[in-house]
Amino acid sequence: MKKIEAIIKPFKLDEVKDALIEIGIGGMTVTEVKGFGQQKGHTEIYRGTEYVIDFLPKVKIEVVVKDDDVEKVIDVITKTAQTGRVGDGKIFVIPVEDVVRIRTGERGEVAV
Amino acid sequence: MKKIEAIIKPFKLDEVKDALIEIGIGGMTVTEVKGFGQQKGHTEIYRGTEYVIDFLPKVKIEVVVKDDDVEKVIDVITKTAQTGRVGDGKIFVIPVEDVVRIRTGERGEVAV
Amino acid sequence: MKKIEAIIKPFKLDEVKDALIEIGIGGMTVTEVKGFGQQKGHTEIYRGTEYVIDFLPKVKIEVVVKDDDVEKVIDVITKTAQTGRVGDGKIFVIPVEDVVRIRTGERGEVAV
Amino acid sequence: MRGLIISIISLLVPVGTALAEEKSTLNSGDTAWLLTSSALVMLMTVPGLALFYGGLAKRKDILNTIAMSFIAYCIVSITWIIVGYGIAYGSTIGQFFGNPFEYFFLKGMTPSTLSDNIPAVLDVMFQLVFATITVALVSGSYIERMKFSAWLIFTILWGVLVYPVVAHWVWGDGFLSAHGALDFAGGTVVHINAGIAGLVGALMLGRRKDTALIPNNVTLVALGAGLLWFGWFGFNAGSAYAADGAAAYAMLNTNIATAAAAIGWMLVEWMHAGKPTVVGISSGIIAGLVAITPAAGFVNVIGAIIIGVIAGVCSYYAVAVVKQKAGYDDALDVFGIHGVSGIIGAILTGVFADPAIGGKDAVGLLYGNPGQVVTQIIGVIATIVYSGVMTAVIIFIAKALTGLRVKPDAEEEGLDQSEHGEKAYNI
Amino acid sequence: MRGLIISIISLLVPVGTALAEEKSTLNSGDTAWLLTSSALVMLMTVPGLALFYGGLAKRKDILNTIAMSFIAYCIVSITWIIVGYGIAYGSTIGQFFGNPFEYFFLKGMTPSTLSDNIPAVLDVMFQLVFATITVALVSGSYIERMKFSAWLIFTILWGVLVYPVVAHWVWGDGFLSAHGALDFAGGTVVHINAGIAGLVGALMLGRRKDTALIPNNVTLVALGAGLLWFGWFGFNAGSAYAADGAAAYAMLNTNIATAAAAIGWMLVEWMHAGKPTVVGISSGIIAGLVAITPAAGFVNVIGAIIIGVIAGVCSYYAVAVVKQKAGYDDALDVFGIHGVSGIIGAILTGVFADPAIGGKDAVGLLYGNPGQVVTQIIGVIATIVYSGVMTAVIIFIAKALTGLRVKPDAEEEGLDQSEHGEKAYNI
Amino acid sequence: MRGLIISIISLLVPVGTALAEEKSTLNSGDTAWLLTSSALVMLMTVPGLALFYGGLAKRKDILNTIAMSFIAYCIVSITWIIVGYGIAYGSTIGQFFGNPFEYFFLKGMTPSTLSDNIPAVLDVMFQLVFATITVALVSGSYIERMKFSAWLIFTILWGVLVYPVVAHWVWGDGFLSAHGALDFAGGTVVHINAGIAGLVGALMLGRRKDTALIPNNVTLVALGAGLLWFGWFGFNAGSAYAADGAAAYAMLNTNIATAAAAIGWMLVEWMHAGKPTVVGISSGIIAGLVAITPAAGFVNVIGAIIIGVIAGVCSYYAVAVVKQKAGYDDALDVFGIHGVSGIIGAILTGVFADPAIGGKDAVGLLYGNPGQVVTQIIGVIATIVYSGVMTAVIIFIAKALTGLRVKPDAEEEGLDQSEHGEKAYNI
Ligand SMILES: Nc1ncnc2c1ncn2[C@@H]1O[C@H](COP(=O)(O)OP(=O)(O)O)[C@@H](O)[C@H]1O
Ligand SMILES: Nc1ncnc2c1ncn2[C@@H]1O[C@H](COP(=O)(O)OP(=O)(O)O)[C@@H](O)[C@H]1O
Ligand SMILES: Nc1ncnc2c1ncn2[C@@H]1O[C@H](COP(=O)(O)OP(=O)(O)O)[C@@H](O)[C@H]1O
Repeated sequence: MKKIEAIIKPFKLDEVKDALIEIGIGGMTVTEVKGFGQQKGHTEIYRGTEYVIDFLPKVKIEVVVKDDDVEKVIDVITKTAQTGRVGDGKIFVIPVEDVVRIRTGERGEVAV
Repeated sequence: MKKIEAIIKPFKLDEVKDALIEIGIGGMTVTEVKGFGQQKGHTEIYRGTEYVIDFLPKVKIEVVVKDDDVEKVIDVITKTAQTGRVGDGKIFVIPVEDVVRIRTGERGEVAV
Repeated sequence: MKKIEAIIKPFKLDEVKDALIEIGIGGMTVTEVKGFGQQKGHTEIYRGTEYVIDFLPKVKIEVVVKDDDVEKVIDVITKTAQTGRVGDGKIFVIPVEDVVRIRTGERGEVAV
Repeated sequence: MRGLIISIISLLVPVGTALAEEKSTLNSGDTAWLLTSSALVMLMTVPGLALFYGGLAKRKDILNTIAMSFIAYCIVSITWIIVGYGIAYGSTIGQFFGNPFEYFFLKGMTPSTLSDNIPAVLDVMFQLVFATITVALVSGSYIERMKFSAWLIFTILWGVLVYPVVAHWVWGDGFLSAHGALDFAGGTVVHINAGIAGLVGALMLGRRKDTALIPNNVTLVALGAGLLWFGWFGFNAGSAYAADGAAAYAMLNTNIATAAAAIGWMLVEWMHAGKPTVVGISSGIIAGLVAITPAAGFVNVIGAIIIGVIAGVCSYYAVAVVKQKAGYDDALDVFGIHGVSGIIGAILTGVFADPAIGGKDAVGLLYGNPGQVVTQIIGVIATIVYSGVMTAVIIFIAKALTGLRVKPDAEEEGLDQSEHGEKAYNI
Repeated sequence: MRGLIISIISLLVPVGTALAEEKSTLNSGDTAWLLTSSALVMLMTVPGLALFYGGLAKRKDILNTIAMSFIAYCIVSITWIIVGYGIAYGSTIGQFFGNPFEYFFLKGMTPSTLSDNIPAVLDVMFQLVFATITVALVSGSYIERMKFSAWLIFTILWGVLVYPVVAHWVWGDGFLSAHGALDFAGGTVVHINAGIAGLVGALMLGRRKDTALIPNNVTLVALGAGLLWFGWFGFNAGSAYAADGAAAYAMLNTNIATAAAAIGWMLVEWMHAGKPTVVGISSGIIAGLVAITPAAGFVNVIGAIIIGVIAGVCSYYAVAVVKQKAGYDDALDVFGIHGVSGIIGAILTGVFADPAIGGKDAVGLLYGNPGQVVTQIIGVIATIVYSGVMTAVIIFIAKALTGLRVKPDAEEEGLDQSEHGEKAYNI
Repeated sequence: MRGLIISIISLLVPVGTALAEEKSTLNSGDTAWLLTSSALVMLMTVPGLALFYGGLAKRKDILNTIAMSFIAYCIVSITWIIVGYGIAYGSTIGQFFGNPFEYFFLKGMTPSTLSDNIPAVLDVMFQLVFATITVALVSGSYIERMKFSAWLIFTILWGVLVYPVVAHWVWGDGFLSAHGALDFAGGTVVHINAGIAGLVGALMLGRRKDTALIPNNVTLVALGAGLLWFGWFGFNAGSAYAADGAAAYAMLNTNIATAAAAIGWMLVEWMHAGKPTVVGISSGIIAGLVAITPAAGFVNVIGAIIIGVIAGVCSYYAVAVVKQKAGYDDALDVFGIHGVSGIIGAILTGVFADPAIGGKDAVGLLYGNPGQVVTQIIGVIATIVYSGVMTAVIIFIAKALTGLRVKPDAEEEGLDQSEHGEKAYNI
């Protein structure tokens, strides 16, 4: 199993979520994060003084899937989260050695 | 070493934390997240219009432990976080290749 | 590739970020988390009753880098985030099997 | 109406001042109450309405929403003393509007110039705060998509060309005043006027990409509703233009109708949608305040309760059912609450006006004067037509000058960033 | 007491109106101040108290907490003009309560009906806002576990059966009034009454699963405390029923006692718990406001300072020490602050009442009238007994009709979700 | 100045009270307005200023910032009735300060003691709220680094040794009053005084580690600005000491100048920094309110607009350009806004004072009296020197007693934790 971590633009969250549900993904976890990257932050001006805000609001989606589903999920996220502009984000694929469903204690792929 | 990531119901946090301490876990990191899964979200009503809130508040606990402790931790979390109802959450086990304690620079298992 | 997860004290964030940029790191993702560890929490008092707040505010920095850069990054974070006092935090190194740049669809090391 | 109020007052004031209309003297008690009322109505806009609207907006648009109310207050404050007050209360030009330059920068007014029982300049001030809130109210329909520069243009034009003209009709020497339309504190002039402007502008602006109403901060909604209710005591009871029994009745009626409307909205929401909400109770409060505005000094408490309940229930349906079906994007329901409850209040004033409360010139259907309802309806229609047409023209001008909507990207990112470059919360 | 106030007033008013008691005439200055005071007291509940309590509640319960105050204000507004005002101020029935139907929907009151120097309907309004806040105050003890429907039932019954009766005793033609109990602005009627109701109800409701008081938003606590202080000037200085020296003294005493109480609470907290907190300063403010309420127009400034300091310190211990030991779950310390400081204020009024301030009928122990302390204690005990017993009966009825507590799951999830289906912050 | 105001008033009051100066009688209308004004000015500090400053502070320092204003209000309330009022308004000692013990605990004042047309104790109260806000204003320069204990010491000393003395000069029988300096509502006494104290103290405290001004909660900034504006109507129009035309003019001028200043700041910020912000509009509001304070009852509306615009623009440059270059760390720009706009307002009062508004003793340069400008400048300089020197001495004493700054660690962690052990938001 793999954990797919995608850092995306916040306003794309709903679209990505809907697309993942459509391909049968049954669960995911979302965190508000701040991203630093090639996309330049903006400046905020208070009382005439400029402050550079170089961390931008992003959303991290974590989905754990069976090995077979990895490519499909990457594909869907890439398509729906893309705007073609800098700052669209990244996807990381991380190995997962085991999964447990707390409610039942089931382990492994059935628990995903 | 492994990182154990548990997504649980927020009100179970204190209980899980206490149980982990009891079995000798010396550190953990907690994040507020939103979860989407089999547990259905609720609707919020503003001025008569219904909005479906399908992401539910969850808490993510991350604990990095020695390989030997993995089963014990899984066991404790499963037991204390369980209510038996949908939405109890998941545990993911992820390999960790190295650990550093920033204060001392120590590496590996001693740093956990 | 590896994901380096560092849990640090919040006020060190700017320093660490600047140091990482200096050594050529082009991206990172930051999350506000709460940490439990050897560092003791504080108590908050409302109307004379004490409440123990054992989770402390921390910041999690995630940087995905090429295998070659791991040591350099660990080094820089350790140095800049260190105050020498309990609670300075931890660094975890986690394997990453693939990276995708959403904007272009590029995969692997070029996408980092 | 102004004349009417004065004649009511003269009935109540003790003998010694019966000559008031012949030779005015300043009454310090009345002046104290009007000073207080002016401050109270000011508070309704800044920060009352600004925070009420801001709390209902999306997180990324709250500051822009607040800025719209704040700047409307500031701009209309200035235009009012240049030409606004003249258009509203200057010598009438064909019963349509007053001489704009009659009070140009308040020329000729000194602290000792009186307007009946109070300083003349206090009448300017009290009327000013009414003008400002009316313009600010409109913004609720336009938020989360309108360019800030377009809003500035709208504010200047609407604050000069629309509000003062309708005020002249009803409270100056205009044709509705001459026909005996009853509007105690501005149901027509303020609320129907703003509600229609909101609706027409919302249609011309078009729908937002995301029309959900998920308040970013309900505590601000509750705070705003509370400040509005508080300030509204100045709005309605101040409109008696004296510290007397008429003012006290207007205050009590305002309170009772508002309470009834909040309960009404809550109950119908509970039955229809399953839960009573704080946003619902707060919205019911506004509906009640709006509906009792034209009636506050004319009806008895039973009339006030009935008007309140009807307003609460009808505004709920307008907002929760009708708007959804009709599909226009009146973001914060200015039409559904101010328009609908304003119309209900205006017409029901013609039904429930009780001469025992408002005097012999304020007699409604239930007390044997069905014609009053007709007069009221004429007032409503005139306001709807004028406000609707003029708003369309003004929005059209703003579009030509600056364009109306921010870029789609900016709308997604939020207007706080695109228009103001700042963020509400760093918490 | 009412009679007393009037006699004080008559001392102060210039000669020309010395006949006031024979043939009333409206005083526009006094009317202006009472209109203002009514608005100020309204602000105390909506949104003052609602936000003060809301800020102290848990994040998941803040909206329910706000809703309890808002709806109490609305419901009691309506019941007051049906029977409440009659029970409090109608012709007495055995010095126990007034004729409930004497002012049924304010029948017979027109704008020109006077109550001494002010419009009669303004007295109804001013007394109404006192009734509403008293009921809302009680909610602070019950939050985070009580069903919203049970609260509605409580509100209706308590607002009719308890508050107006005690008001009749002290301010109407009731037995405490006849015995010369001193309560300038409602220490007994409002605060002891609400404090005891809070305690009894909290005991009957039982403890919450999580009794921690970790305020979700201290800025709202500070805002609420500030609005309460501001509004309290209307509460206390308005209770002089005139714009005169007695009102001014009441305002100054209110300010001084409150400042002293806040400093007192802060210092004792600093010594006892290690830090001075904003929640502590805000709580001290409320304790001081409560304690000076019965005394505001009767004591001199040194008396006011002493009352304030004692109230601040004692309420701190009641809340921080006694409550912890006793183990009842009075969520937001209505008993610890309103009950305890109310009792302190009521008794110390009997000690410090200075005839140079409050006139010859308001003489305390220090000025040679030890009997006043006894009278005060009788008033306190009567209120405690009646409020305690009646609250128990009413809570019992609510339990029978709807049940008292939400389900354990709902309590954990938060009442904002379970009772209202909404969330305070989306930020 | 006090004498001047009274003579203006006497011009406006109807014949029947023309004997006012010979034998005072209480005017209930004036008293009502002064009671209301006192409450309004109280609201400016608690919670207005506290939340305005709190919203601008960093998240980790907001409660400490709020606590500074709250406790300043409480402490100065007490010192004022002990010696403060005496120093300000007691019999003059060499035109420098009044007899501190003349009104020790208000000895000899009863509710029937009059001060011209109002109760004497009401004058104490109204002046008290001015003293409190002046001290609280200073805190904005010192936040995010000053020990809370040091602030308490500062508050006690500055509230006794500085504010009342300057008040004596201008409004008591001091030398500036004797020379005819015009300060309608406290431009010199309140704003320049606080602005200089802020600057001097900020220099002595030294820079914070992190001098960024990134407001944690702009909604509180907007709320605070709104409450300040509302309360300022009491501040300025209350300073007419009557409910009359002078009060009404002061209110209208306050409103107009403030609107003009907000628009001015917004436009210059838009041009200079690229966007119009809500923090900017709110800051412009404060600048306008400050600048019109000394002029409110003396200038006509055109004068008010000009004063407002100049203040908005100059304060913007002071804050955005000068401060950056000069490098002092005046955290919330007390000097840049209150100092700079206060000086502008004081001097321009000498330019624009129009005898048609303020009477024959208030004539400015434009109306043929260039000497007034000189008198104004003398008043400004005297205040700057005295406030600057005394602040330095007081800060020095505080340093000796408790030390001035929290530990570097505590500054990083935030003063909410280090000084108060609490957190603003758990949301
Ligand atoms: N090496 C990295 N490690 C962790 N997160 C990263 C890394 N590079 C980028 N990110 C995240 O992805 C987001 C987008 O990256 P950015 O470089 O701005 O644009 P793009 O993905 O289009 O190249 C960043 O804001 C950051 O959150
Ligand atoms: N495949 C997944 N990847 C990541 N997180 C998941 C996944 N499935 C579930 N979760 C997380 O676990 C939570 C609980 O899952 P849910 O399906 O609702 O109930 P249960 O765990 O009882 O089967 C979700 O809210 C989500 O945060
Ligand atoms: N085993 C662990 N798993 C996950 N996070 C940990 C672990 N141990 C410590 N942490 C994180 O690191 C932070 C610092 O750890 P702590 O034990 O307080 O000090 P130190 O790092 O100096 O030993 C904790 O607050 C927590 O967020």
